[in-house]
Amino acid sequence: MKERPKTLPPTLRDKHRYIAFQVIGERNFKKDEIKKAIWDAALRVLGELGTSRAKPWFIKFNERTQTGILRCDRKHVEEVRFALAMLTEINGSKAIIRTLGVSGTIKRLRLKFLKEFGW
Amino acid sequence: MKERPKTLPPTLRDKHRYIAFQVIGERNFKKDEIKKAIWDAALRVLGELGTSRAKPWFIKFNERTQTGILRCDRKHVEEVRFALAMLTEINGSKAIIRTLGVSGTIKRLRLKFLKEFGW
Amino acid sequence: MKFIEMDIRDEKAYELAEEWYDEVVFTKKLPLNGSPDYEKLKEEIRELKKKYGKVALLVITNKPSLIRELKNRNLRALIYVQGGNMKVNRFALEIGVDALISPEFGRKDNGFDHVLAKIAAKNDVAIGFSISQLLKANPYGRANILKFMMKNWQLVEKYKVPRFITSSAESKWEVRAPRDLMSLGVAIGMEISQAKASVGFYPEKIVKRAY
Amino acid sequence: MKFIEMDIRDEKAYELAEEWYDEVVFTKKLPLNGSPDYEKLKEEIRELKKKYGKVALLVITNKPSLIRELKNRNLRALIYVQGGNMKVNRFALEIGVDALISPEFGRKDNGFDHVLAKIAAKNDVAIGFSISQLLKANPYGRANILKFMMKNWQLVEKYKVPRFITSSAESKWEVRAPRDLMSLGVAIGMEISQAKASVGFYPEKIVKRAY
Repeated sequence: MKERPKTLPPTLRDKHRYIAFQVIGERNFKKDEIKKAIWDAALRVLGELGTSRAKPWFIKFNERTQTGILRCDRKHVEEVRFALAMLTEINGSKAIIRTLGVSGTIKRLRLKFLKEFGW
Repeated sequence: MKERPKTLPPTLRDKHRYIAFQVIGERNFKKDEIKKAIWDAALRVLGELGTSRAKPWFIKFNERTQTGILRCDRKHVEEVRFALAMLTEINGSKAIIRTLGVSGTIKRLRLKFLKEFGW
Repeated sequence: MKFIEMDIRDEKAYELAEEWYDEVVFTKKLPLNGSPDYEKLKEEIRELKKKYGKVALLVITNKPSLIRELKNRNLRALIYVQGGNMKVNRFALEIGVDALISPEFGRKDNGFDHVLAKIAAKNDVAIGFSISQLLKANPYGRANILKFMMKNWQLVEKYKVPRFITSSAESKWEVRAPRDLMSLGVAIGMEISQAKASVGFYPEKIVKRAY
Repeated sequence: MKFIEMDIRDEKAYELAEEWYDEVVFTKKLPLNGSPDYEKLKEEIRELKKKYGKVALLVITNKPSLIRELKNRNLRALIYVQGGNMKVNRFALEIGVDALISPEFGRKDNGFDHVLAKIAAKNDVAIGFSISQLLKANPYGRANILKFMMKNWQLVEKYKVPRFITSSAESKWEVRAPRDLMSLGVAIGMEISQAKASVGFYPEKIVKRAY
């Protein structure tokens, strides 16, 4: 196995937030389409520098319910939300990404915002 | 003449800085090429949101000496410099944009950083 | 607190917005070059109110006098004016319509200043910050519109002008949920509480006054 | 204070950097799979020093043992190690070369952690933050590399590791002026004074120690 950096002490760790989202589209989208769309939206709206600060990270997407989870830096949740709000299409098809809620842990996020979607 | 907004009282006015720059390129560039290159660099590195905050604005470019002036928001000078440092080509030709200095007025900028280029 | 979407210009958009908001105002676009047929207009408003409940007229014109005429007719609908023309922006604020939507619309500047902000505050005219123009713009345009909106927010805040954030959706695909609209407010400089008031407190006040 | 460019890997790049810096270190790339011919290498270093004054060897290898061997030969040049391989990163810091350039180079993570940062500080090994990898990357790659550099700066600052910013230019077109290199430092989180020290104070200390 390739070596990787060690887990940092708590004060040096990135402080994340998890964002639950729902995609409303002309058609259903695949996980990889969503992943790419989120990155493209971040790069366009926040730029390379803003994206490196906001640290958006695709966590998962349920293709059946078209809902998913992404992660970002705690201090940049609003910017990531804005980048998603500016998105108008995914891989050529019209779409809206609506954020459902934000939480510090995936567990609480599922419980509070994704339960109604069958998570 | 079309009506325009009135000049705002001092506390509401944007606080600008002027940046003198020099272009080192494979060939000489035209004013319009530089103008577009600066916008593209800002949009790529800072994004639409970062660019709207940094407010880069092309002021002028001397094609003979390949030096020019741009303006930006006072609080975002370093970000604009970084966007320019990330630039690697202008309209398909290799180039470097080097910043020469920063000032609060065009007059002082010319005097301090552009005199040696014959401004 | 209620979430209210103040400016939805399409039926399908209205249906989607209804799912996400407590109240939605349906906006009828009214391009005017001369006086409209007021009887026909009143009848139309009646129909729209039956269907949508709360209705606004969005006056789109270059003739300031038509705004006053319309306003004096007591049409029992919210009166919005589409911003963009500096003379129209000023006139809309002076005669006291309910809202001026996007004073920067289609302009190369922000279309608003401290003089206009003072008039808006005095006459209790809200400024609408719309997201839809951003959705249609290219990157260069979007950066510019955002810049103008930041400036207008600065003026609105400083002079305590009523304000709201809206999608101004002309299709279903331009509707955004309240929390996502708020992110536009934060992007242009609002505190989160101010952004929240711009999809709740201020819209509610305006709607209550009219209905 | 002097401006010093610590890592220039090409003749034309050196000529341009000389115009903008008080001192420039010329770097010879040294890819190693086994022991080099040391006599030849010494001769080459002698020639480069005649031409450029200050010279560094950039060891590019996956074999940590070769770094120790090279370091023990007293080659009268600065010894840099190209970062990217975690084992090599650690070894370079442990045996105390002059600098580890871009521990995140070509990786999917930042290639550096608090354990390594402590070793670097203890053994006085500088971390080099290079701009050239950013210039070659696509937008997605650039955002990621910047993210890793931000993290590495956080670690370097926290554990007081010596550091410098450099172009690591492999062609004239990758050279950047001192003030523009500094903007990279600010972008990844440095105060302006820290960015300045990263093209002045720290480089000077490292160069003085060697020459």
